[in-house]
Amino acid sequence: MSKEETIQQELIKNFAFLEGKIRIARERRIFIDVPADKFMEVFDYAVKKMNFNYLCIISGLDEGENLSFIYHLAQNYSIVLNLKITLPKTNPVVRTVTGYFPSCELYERELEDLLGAKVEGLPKGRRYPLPEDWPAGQHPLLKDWKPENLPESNSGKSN
Amino acid sequence: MAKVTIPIGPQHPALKEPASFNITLDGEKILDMIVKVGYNHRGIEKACEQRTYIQDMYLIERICGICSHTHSTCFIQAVEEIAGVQMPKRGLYIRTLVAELERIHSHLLWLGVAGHEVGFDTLLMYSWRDREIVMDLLAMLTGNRVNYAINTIGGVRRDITPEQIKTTLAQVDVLEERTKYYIQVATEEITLIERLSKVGTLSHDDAIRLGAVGPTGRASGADIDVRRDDPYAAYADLSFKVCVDNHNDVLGRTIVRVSELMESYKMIRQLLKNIPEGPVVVKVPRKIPAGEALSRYEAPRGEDVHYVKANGTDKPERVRVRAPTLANVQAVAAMLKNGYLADIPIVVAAIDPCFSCTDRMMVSMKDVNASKENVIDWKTLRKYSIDWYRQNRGLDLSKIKISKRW
Amino acid sequence: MHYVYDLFCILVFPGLIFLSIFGVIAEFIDRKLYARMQNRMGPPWFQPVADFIKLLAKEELIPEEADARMFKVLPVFAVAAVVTAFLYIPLWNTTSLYSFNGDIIVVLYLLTLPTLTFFLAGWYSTSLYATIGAVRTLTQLFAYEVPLFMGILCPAILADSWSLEAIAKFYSEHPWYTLFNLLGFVVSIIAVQGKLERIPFDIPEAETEIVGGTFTEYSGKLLALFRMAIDIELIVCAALLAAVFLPFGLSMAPITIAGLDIEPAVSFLIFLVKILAIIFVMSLIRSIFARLRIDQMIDFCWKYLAPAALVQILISFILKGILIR
Amino acid sequence: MASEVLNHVFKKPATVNYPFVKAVKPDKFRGKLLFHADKCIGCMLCMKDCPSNAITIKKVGEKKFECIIDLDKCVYCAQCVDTCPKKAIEATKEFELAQIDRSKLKIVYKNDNAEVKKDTQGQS
Repeated sequence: MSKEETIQQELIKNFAFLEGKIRIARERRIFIDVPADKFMEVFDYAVKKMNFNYLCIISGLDEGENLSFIYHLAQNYSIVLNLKITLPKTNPVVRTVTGYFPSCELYERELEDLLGAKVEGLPKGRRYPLPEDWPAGQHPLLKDWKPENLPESNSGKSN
Repeated sequence: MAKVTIPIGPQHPALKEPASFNITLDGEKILDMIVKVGYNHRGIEKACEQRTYIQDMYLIERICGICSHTHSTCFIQAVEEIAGVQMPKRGLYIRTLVAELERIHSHLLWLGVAGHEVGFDTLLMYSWRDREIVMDLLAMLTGNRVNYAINTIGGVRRDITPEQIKTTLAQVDVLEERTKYYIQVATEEITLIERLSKVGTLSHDDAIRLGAVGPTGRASGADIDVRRDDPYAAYADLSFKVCVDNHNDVLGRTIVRVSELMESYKMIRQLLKNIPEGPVVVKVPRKIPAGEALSRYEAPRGEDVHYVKANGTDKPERVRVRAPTLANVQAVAAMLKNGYLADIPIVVAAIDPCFSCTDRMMVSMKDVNASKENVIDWKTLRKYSIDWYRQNRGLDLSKIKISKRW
Repeated sequence: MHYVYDLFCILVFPGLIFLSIFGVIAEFIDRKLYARMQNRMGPPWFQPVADFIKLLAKEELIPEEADARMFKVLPVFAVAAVVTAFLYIPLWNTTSLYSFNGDIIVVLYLLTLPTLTFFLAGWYSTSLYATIGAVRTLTQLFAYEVPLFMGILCPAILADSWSLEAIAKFYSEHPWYTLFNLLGFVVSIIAVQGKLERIPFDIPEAETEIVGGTFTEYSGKLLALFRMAIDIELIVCAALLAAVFLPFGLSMAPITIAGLDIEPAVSFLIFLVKILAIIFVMSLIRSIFARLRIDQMIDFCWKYLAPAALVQILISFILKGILIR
Repeated sequence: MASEVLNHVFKKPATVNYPFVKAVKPDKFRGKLLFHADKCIGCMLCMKDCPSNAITIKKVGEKKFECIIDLDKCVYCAQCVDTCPKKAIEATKEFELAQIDRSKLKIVYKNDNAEVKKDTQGQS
């Protein structure tokens, strides 16, 4: 049994609801669809018990009705576990993972700025990557967003 | 001297790209700092969604000027994985060859920049002069000095000839000789070591906790390297050492980078010796089947990550880019704690920052924001300067003829 | 006629005009050498002049909050101080233009003046970078000034005089005694790098840290004057070192060609060569070191430079007891 | 360091004195694009693939096409050269393309060989 399959077995053993949701795309790449409400449990287990000690990135996707967030976790810098959660666009709220990885603050701010997600527990701070005077409610990475949506008054001058 | 807050950036001689460090100083000591990034947001991720894969290739190559091959390879690897392409071996070897040459050019560039930041311009001039050798090699192999455009989906665009292999090997010998000298400089020059040693310390634990990647992490004893841990292209066929150092400071980062240069020379020799015959590219249809892939790549600055999602058309559904600097920039604040004002340039430079990579996009939104008055054309500019000199210096320069070409 | 001669000396030769021209040449040589050491081409011969003329043509901006009068007067002060200092240095024979007992101290203090004007310039600019540069200038002054004074005064101890003329005369009579001052020479040449704010001691104007340092807010003619002051200071420092530490060749036997005594001219040429040699050494120092941090600089000056200067003083005192009784 | 530095004082500088001495361009260099109107079949693939929309192919008659290349938009990737099935576009080694007047960067290759020649000469 390969390493990837061992990881798959271990996750299914602990989280029965993941049965059939784990896909081994290739060597060192595991994709998992995690139910949003169970996400923190799986994440916590993967980080603390299975030594997935490095977060590559958090990707945000606009999938029409829903927003998806993918947490790309790496074990020993090698095997990457891609945990995907899907949330309705009306209420895209996730918990911050800055408690596990302090460095992911900027990735989470990006989710907030570019996709309009709400990250609970993220400390107040400067926006990233959009300028401070960017109009509220404008999230450029949403599929239906177009540059014309910007109000004309926005000078584009960042502070 | 009372507490003062000084801005380093967004425009500053020490920064080659816009980023801002607001630093509160007590005399020369740093009390506090606020890092601001995001000045260079260019909208590349959004733009990628509206272009075809072939167009994206060149767009993504331009995320960064120095590690252009990095980004384009990383993106193309993801696309190829989704498309399920059986890659030709020779193509992969050439890709890896260019990647290693790029690493050499990037590290030599960094060495020069580091020298300049501590006022050691001689090192800058020497290492940039030697960098010309590798730039010429890259130009010979790919056509151009930067933005090599050697990659294409399914392989590489240009093959290499036996003569080129010979020239490359000869030039690599020259570079190796020079690099030995730089190792000597980095470990023996007194003033340089004074400025680099015990500066910008990042402990091993902090490096792991803050997720430092590349030479920044390796200089703090983190034994990480995508080339070995998650091999791509031809790296699985190569034998090389991952250079780890335990100095935890800027000196360590320098040593890691110069020793990596030596490893790169070794790798290039292996690549050129074992390069297989055969085609360099396979044909890939314009439409990529639906799917997703995460691609990782060891850029000269650390781990570069691209996530691509395809939806079955000739345009990607989503492209996500994380340049190494974004992972490293957060460690800068930890490095500068209790440091000196004079150390800021070198500590910032030591992560080899590339803020344009990091920020990826600014909305040049239909040029909406650049109103017409901001653009001064040549005639207006000339008229302005003539008027200025007439008013302020009493000189009439309007009679001066300018070259006909203009 | 006496006044006309004085005026000629102060304004034309070897005063202001000669110094400005020679300063420009020295800057060119320094830049060219620095470039060639770095395997670059370096500037063409007219580059420093072109830079100077360009600066003269540029718009002057004075910060709103700066004290405009001080801001304008300081560059003139700096130039005046260095030009004055040069008049006391013996050039073509052992007699200088104006000499009195104790002039070596006056020259050293005149050379401190430009540093003080740099400090004031930075301080009155009220810009953050300029202020930090100003504070660094002053901090640095305390570090290198003492070793520099001690180093340069050592030959005076051996010569038993506080007048540059007498020192020069003494050493040209006993050229071998200069060897005893070698340590002092090394100390002084390193300390002078600090005075001239050159690498490794260019901390007050470290561009990668504090942009332009003390001169951040200066532009146009005022900056041109400061640049001129620095160029002239380079020559004056080199000339002072040459006069004190390398005084041979000053009083040779008269050389006559066609009945004319050209000995002063030959001596003067030798003196210029000595100045250029010292500039060469300074360029070399500039190209082989990295810039130190201000705390390291002070450490270095007080831990190594000052004790070395003290040792030199000790040597001078002992030798004086043995040799000159 | 000192010996290295002193050695260089007597060495020839490494600088290439650019406007007077020109560096040799490699064979694979991708410079200004050249359009051969006689070869074009009007498939418009180059237009489609161009990352910066710098190429416009216009139909001017039966199987006759002319091409407008915006050199200020072009990123010199030469993808069009690879894409073109008939090799109607060629990358030259010309790289000194800076102009003060933006309109001069727009190059029109008319479908008439004589004019093509005149046009390219006028621009270089």
